[in-house]
Amino acid sequence: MQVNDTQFKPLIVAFCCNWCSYAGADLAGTNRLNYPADVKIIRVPCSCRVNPMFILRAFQRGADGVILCGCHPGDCHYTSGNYFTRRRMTLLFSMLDFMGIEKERTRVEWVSAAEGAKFAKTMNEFVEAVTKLGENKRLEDLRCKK
Amino acid sequence: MHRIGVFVCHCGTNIAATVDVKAVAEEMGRQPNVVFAADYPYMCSEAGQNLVQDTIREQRLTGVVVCSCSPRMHEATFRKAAAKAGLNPYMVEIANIREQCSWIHKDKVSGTEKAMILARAAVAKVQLNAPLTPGTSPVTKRALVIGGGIAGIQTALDIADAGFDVDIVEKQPTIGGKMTQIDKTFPTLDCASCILTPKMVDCAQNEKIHIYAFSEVESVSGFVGNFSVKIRKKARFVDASKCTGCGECVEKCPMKKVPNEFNMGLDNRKAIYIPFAQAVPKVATIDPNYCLMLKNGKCGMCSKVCGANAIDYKQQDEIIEEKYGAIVAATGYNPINIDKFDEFAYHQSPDVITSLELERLMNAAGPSNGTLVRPSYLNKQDDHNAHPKKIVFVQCVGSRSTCSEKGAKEYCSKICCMYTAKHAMLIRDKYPDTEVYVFYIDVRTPGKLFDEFYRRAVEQYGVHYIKGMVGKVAPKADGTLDVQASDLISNEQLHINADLVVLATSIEPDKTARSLATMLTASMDTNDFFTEAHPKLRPVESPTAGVFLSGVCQGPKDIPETVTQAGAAAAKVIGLLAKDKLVGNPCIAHSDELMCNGCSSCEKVCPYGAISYEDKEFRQPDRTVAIRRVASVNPAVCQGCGACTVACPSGAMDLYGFSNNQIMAEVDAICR
Amino acid sequence: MFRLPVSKIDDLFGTIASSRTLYLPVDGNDGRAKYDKWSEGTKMSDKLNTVRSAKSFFFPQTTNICDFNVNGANVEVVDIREESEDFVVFGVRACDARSFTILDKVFLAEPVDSYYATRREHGTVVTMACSEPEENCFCNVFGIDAAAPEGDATCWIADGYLYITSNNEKGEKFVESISALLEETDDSAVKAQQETIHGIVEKLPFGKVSTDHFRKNTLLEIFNSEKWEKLSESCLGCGTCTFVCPTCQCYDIKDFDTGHGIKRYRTWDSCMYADFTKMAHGNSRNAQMQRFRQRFMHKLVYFPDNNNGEFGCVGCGRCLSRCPISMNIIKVIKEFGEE
Amino acid sequence: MQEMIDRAKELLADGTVDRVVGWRSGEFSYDITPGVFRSAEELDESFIYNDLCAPNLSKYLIKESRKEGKLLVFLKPCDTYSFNQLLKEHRILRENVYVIAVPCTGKIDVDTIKDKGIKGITSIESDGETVTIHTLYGDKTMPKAETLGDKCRTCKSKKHVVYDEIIGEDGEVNNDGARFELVEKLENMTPDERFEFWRNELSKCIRCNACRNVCPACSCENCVFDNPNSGIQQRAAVNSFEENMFHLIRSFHVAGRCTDCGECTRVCPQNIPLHLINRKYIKDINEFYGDYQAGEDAMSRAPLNAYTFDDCEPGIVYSRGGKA
Amino acid sequence: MDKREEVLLISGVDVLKCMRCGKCSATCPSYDEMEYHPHQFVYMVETGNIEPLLSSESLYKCLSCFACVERCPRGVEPAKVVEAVRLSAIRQKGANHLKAENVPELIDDDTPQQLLMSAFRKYSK
Repeated sequence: MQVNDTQFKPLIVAFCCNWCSYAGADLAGTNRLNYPADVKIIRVPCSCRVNPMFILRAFQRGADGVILCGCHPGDCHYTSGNYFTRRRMTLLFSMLDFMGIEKERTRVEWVSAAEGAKFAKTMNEFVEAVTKLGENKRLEDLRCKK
Repeated sequence: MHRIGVFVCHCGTNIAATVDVKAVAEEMGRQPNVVFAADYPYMCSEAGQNLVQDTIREQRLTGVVVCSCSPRMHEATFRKAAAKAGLNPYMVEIANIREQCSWIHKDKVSGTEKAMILARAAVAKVQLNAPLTPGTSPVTKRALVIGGGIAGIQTALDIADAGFDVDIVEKQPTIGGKMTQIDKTFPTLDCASCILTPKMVDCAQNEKIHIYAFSEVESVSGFVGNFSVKIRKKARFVDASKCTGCGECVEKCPMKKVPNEFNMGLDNRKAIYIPFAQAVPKVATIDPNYCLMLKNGKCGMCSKVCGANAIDYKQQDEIIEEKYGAIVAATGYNPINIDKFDEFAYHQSPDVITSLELERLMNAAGPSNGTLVRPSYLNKQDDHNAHPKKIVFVQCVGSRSTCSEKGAKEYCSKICCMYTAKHAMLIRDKYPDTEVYVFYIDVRTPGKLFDEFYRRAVEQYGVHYIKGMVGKVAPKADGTLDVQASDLISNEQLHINADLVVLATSIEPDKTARSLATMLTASMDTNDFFTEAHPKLRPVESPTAGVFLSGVCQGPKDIPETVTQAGAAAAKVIGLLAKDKLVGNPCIAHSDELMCNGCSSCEKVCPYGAISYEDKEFRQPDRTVAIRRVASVNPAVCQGCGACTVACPSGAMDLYGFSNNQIMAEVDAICR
Repeated sequence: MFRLPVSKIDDLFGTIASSRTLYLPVDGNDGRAKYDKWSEGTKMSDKLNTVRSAKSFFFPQTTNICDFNVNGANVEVVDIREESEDFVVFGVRACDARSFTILDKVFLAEPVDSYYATRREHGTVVTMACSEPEENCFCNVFGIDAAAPEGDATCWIADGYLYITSNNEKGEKFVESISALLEETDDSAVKAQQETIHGIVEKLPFGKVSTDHFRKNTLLEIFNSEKWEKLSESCLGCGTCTFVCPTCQCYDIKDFDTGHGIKRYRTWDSCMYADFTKMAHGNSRNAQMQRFRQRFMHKLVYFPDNNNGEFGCVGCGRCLSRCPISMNIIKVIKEFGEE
Repeated sequence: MQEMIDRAKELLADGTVDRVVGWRSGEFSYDITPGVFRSAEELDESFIYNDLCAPNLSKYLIKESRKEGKLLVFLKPCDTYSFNQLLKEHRILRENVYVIAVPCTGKIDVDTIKDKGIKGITSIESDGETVTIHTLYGDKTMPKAETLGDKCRTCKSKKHVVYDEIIGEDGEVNNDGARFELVEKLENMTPDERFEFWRNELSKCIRCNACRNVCPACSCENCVFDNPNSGIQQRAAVNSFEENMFHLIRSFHVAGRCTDCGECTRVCPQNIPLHLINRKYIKDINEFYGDYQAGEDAMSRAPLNAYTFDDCEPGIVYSRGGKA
Repeated sequence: MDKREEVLLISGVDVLKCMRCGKCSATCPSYDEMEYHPHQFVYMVETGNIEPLLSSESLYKCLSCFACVERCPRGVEPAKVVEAVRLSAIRQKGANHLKAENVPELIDDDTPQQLLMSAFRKYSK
C-alpha cells in the first residue's frame, strides 16, 4: 500500500447521538459505504449531551475538525434535545467565527438512523473541507503536539 | 488501580479482513492498566462469552472492553456475560470496529490504526466507568390503543383477552376503520363486514375494553409503565349514554346535503348521522358544520323526536386524563390526494374513481346498493349506459414514484395489485359482459394463495393484464374516457374507450400520526411511517420504550398482515404489563449538591420534568451553615439525554455512563 | 556617571540589542505600558509604570518544570531546562527594582530555585528614575528612593540627556558594552533632578503613611483584629492584586496530561483564591476574610518578621489602581496605623 | 446622595431593614468600595453616591440576602437587570431585600481619563455635565461624555426594571443599537483580522479572574475552572489555547444570562474589552431568536434554555458573520 | 468516449432510474410515427445499443414536448435522452439532419420563417 506521508490527514472527531446518527453510521457500515478513516466517532446519548467543552477539548488535543450529528429536528429520541443543540451550537460556532477561528472546522448535521448514505456523504464532505483548511492552528495547544 | 481486559473479535472475516486483529490485541496489551488482551474469531459466540467470563474471574478484571460490532448489536450480550461472571455490567465498553471501521475502510493499515484508536478510547473510557445499578419503577396495568381500525381492534381484543384493561381512542364516531368501507377481502373473497363487525361487537361487549370513540389524544407525558395521557372527547352533541341508536333523529333531520364520507362522498347523509348500520358505538353524532340548530339556532328537530332525550346542543369537548403502562399506535392510513395527477382526469370526470370509491360502488350498503354503475349515472341507474362496459384499472398511481412534489410516494403500497385483481375478478364474475383492462408495471403477489388468485383473474375470468403505464385519460364528448397507454410487450400505443377508470392510489400514513409521534417521542421515517426499534428483530416496537406499533402506521400491509402484527404488538404489551416492576436505564443524570447553584437551567431543558429543587442546609467551607437551593433528579423519570449537563454552568449535573470525564477521556484518547 | 543625548537613545537600544535581547516598557495598542522586546523602531513608553510588574522576567506566570514521557506503562522523566540567553531589562522603576531584592530573598535562599536563579543570572536590570510620580506611589514609605533606583545600572533623563551609572559588576559590564556611545560627565544635572523629585514625593498623598504599628511586635493583635471583617467584606476573591504585584511570589505546581505524557509546570497562584493551598483535608483558610488577611499579614507582618524588618511591599501602587473594588494595602495600613 | 442617606436612615430606624448595601468612599474621590452599613453614623461617615460609583452591587446580594435580617440595597439601572437575572436563577432571596432604585447618568471611568495622558489624579468632581480633575500636576476639566467607558457611552438602559421604591425619575430603555457598533466593526473584519485582534487582546490576560469574580452571571458555587474534577481546571493560562478556552467557555456559560452590565471590562486590569464577547452573544441571540434582554424580567426563559421548531440551523454561521 | 457515455454526459440523465413502466411512451403524441419509442430510447441507451437509434428517423419525430418528462414517475426525463442522441448524431461530421440546401423546398406560405430557423438550428451542427 502506498501512503503519501506528506499529504495532510486531518483528525476528525464526530459526536453521534445514539439513536439516530450513531445508528446511521452503523448503517453506512452495513451498506459498506466508504468514508475516510480520519473520522473517529464518539457515541453520546443525544446531541444535546455535547458540551462546548468537549469540542474545544478535541481541538486542544489535536483534532482538525469536529462534527456533531443528531436526529433531525422533530425526531429527537428525547423530544427536544437537538433543538437545544441547535441553539447552543449556532451560538458557539458564531462565537468561534467571531474570534477568527475557521468556521468550516465545526459543523452540525442531522442524520437519521436510516440515512447511512447521508452519513457517509457528510463525512466525506467534511473531511474534504477540513483537509482544504489544513492543520488546526488557531485552536491548538502546542503541549499536546508530539 | 484498574485491571482491564480487552477482547478483539474477528467476526469471521468481517473485521479480520481489514483490521489486523492480532496487532490490535497486542497494542491494547501495552496500554496502562490493561492486564489481558486477546483476539477471538467470534466474541459473541458461547465460547467467546465464556472467554470473557473466565478471564474476568481469573484475571480479577475490573473492566472489560470488547472490540467488535456496534454496541447497538451486542452491548447487552457482553454486559450480561460480564454480570454472570460477577462484574458489574456497566463496566463493559464496546469499541465499534466493525460497522464504523472494518466495513468502512478497505485499507488494512489505516483500518488497523483506526481500530487501535477506537479501542484505546474504549479503554480510556472504561477506566472512568462506575458500577451502576438500574432503578425500578412500577407498571400501570392498563394499555392504550390509538386507532380503532382492524389493527387497533385486534390489539385491544388480544390484550383484553390476557386480562388487562385496554382503552381504544378512535377519532371517528365509530370504530372499524378502513375495513368497514371495504366490500370483499382477497384472496378469499369473503365479505369484509361479515368478519369485522363481530370483532367490533366483541370490543364493545368486553368488560376489559373501553372505547373512546370520536376522541383524540391531546397530550402524552411520562414514560414506559407510567404514561399519563390526556384524551379529548369531542362533542357529539348527543349524550352517548342515553342514545339508543334508533335512528329516528337521522330519519327526521331536514339537512340532507352533507357529503357522506363513509361512501367517499359519492352520496349524501344527514347533519345528524350514524356512519353505518353496524357502527360501534351505535350513537348518533351531529355534524356542527351542517346542523342548522348549531349554526343558526333554528330547527331542533332531532331534539324533538328523540325519545331518549339524548340530544345536547350545548355539549362541550371533554378532556379525560388516564394512566397507562403501554401505548399502541394503530393510526392506519388514507389514500393519498391525487389532485396533482391531472393526467388521469380525476377531477374532470366523475367516472374516474379511486379503488376505495369502487369498493363503495360495489358494496351492497353503498350508494348504488351494490350495483356497479358509472358514477355519472348514479342518479339514473336504469339508463342503459349506467352499467360500464369497459373498465380500465391503473396501477401504481402515486406509488413507486419520485415525484414527491405531486404528493407521490417512493414506496410500493403493497395492497393495490391484490385488490385490483379482486376488483377485476368480482366485476367479471358479476358482469361477464364487461371488458376489464389492468395496466400494470409489475404485478406483485407474494403471499399465501396470492399469485394463484391473480392467475385466476387472468386465466379463469379473462381480465386483460397489459404491461405498461397509462399515460393519459381524456374525457370524450360522448361521456366515455379515452385511455392512452403503451403496451410494452406488443410495442404499440393503445387507446381504450373506457366507461370507468379506477385508479389504484397510493396509501399514506394518517396525517394525525406525525403529531402523535411527537407526543409519544416515537421516531418516524421520511414517509411518516413509525420507525421500528429494529427493522427485523423488533418490528412491532417503536424505539421509545413502552410504545408499540400495529398496522399500516408502521408500513403498508394487507389485512392478514395487519392482524398478525396487531397480535404481535398485543403480545409485547402483555409481556410488559405482566411485569410488576420495570428495570430502568441507570445511565441517567445526577446532580452534585455541593456544586449546584440551584439556578433552574437544568429544569428548563429537561423534557421529562425529572428535575426538582429543594432547599437544603449545607456546611460552608468557612464552617457556617447556609441554606441552598439544589437540584435533584428523579431516577425513574430521567431518560438520560444529558441536556441538563450542558445547561448546567457549574458542571454539577453529570450523566452516569456518559460523564464529562468519560467523554473527554475518549476525546483525549482519539486525539492522542 | 556617563551620558548620551536622548536623541541618540535608539542607537543605545540598537547597541544593547545587538548582543542580547532587550526588553523595555512600550505603549501597547490600548495606550498602556507593558514590557516588550525591542526591535528597530520600538519607542520606549513615557508612562510612569507598566500595568504588569517586571517580575515575570525572572518569575514568569507559568514555567515548565519537567516532562514525563509516557509510553504504554513506561514513564520517563525528562529534564527540559535549557541554557537561557542573556537579556537586559531597561527602564525598570525603583519600586520594581526593589521587588527583585525581595524575590531574591525567597527564591535564592536555600534550597535555591534554579529556574529563578538562572534567569536572574542572565538578566541585567537597568533602572530609570521616576520624574513624575503619581498619586498612588508610596515607595518612599518602604525606604525606596524613586530618584535613585537600584538595579545593576541606573538611568536618569534630564535636560535632554540620558545619564547612566552602574551599581555593581554586572552593571559595569553593561555600561562597558555601550561605552562607545557614552561620554563621561559629572552628576550635577542628576542631583538637581533628584531634588525636584524628592520635592514631589514629599507632597504625595500617601507619602507620609506610617507603617510603625506593624513593627511593634503586634502580630497576634493585628491577626485577631476585628477590622479585617470590614476591610474584606467586599473583596471579590479575584487575584488581580496578586498578579499585578511585583513581590507576590506564590505559585502552584500542576501536571498537564498532554495525551502522550505529562508536563509539570508551575504557575502563579493567589492567596486570594478559595482553592489556594488546598490539601487533601480541604483548605486552611476557608473564608475570604482569612484569605484577605493572609495577603496583608504576609506583606506587612510575616515577611518583615522573617527578613529583618523588610516589608513585602514596594509601594508601586498597582494594586491601588487595579483592584476592582478599590480595597488595597494603603487602606489596610491606615486602618491599623490609626491606632 | 443626602436623600439616599436620609431614606436609608429612616428604613434602619423603623426596622424595615437592619443593614444597607451601598458604596463607601475611599482615599480619593474615586476609589470607591462597595460596603455594608449598619448604622446612621456609619452612613454619615462614609456612604457615597456620585458619578464615580461604578461597582454593581447586585452580586453581593447572593450572600447577603441569605444572611439573617432584611437589607436595603441601592441599585443603578444596570444593576437592576443583574438583580432580576439573579432572581430568575433563584440566587437572591427577594423577601430579604429592599431595593431602592437610584438614577445613573453614566459612570466616570478613571482609566479612560488616565488614557488621555492625565497623571497623578487626586480627585475628580462632576456636576453631571463637566468633570473637573485635580492632579498632582494641576487641574483639568473635560465634558463628562469624554470620561465614560464604552459601556456607559453606549448605555443600554436608564430604566430600572425592579425596585421597591425609586429616588428620582425613572429613565428610558435605549434601543439605538449603539452598543453593538464595536461588535459590528469586528464582524466586518476578515477572520484573520479578527483572530489577530483577539489574540492581541486575550494574550494580555493574566487570568486574575477579576472578570469572573465580579460578574453577576458567574455566580457558580464552584467554577469549572477551579474544579479539579471538571477536567478543564486551569490556574494561570499556560498558552494561547487556555486563554481562548477560558474566555470562550466563560462567555458561553453566561450567554443568554449576561445582562451586559459591563463589569468584566471595567475591572480587567489588562484593559481587555471582554464585554464585546458577551455583546456578540447578545447580538446573535437578538438576531437569531428575537430580541432578548437578560434581566428585563425575572420570568422569561433564557434563550439557551428555550427553542422553537423553526430556529435557524447552525449552518447559518457559514453564510453570515464577517468576511470570508 | 463511447456513445453511451457521450449520451449520458450530454443528457445528464440517470437511465438506471427507469423502472420500465412505459408511461413515457403511453403519453407520447408522436408514438405512432416513431420506430423506437421513448421507453425504448431509455432502455437502449441503458444497454448501450445506440447505433440503431442514431440512424433512426425516430430521432426527428420527437417533438420535445416533454410530456414524458412531466409524467415519468421516476424523474428519468426521456426527452433529454432523445435530445442527447440527436445531438450525438448531429455532432458527427456531416450528419446534419437539415442542410441549408434542403430549406427552400420546405418553404411554403403557411410556414413561419422562424420555424425553419429553429429547425435549422436544432438539426444542424
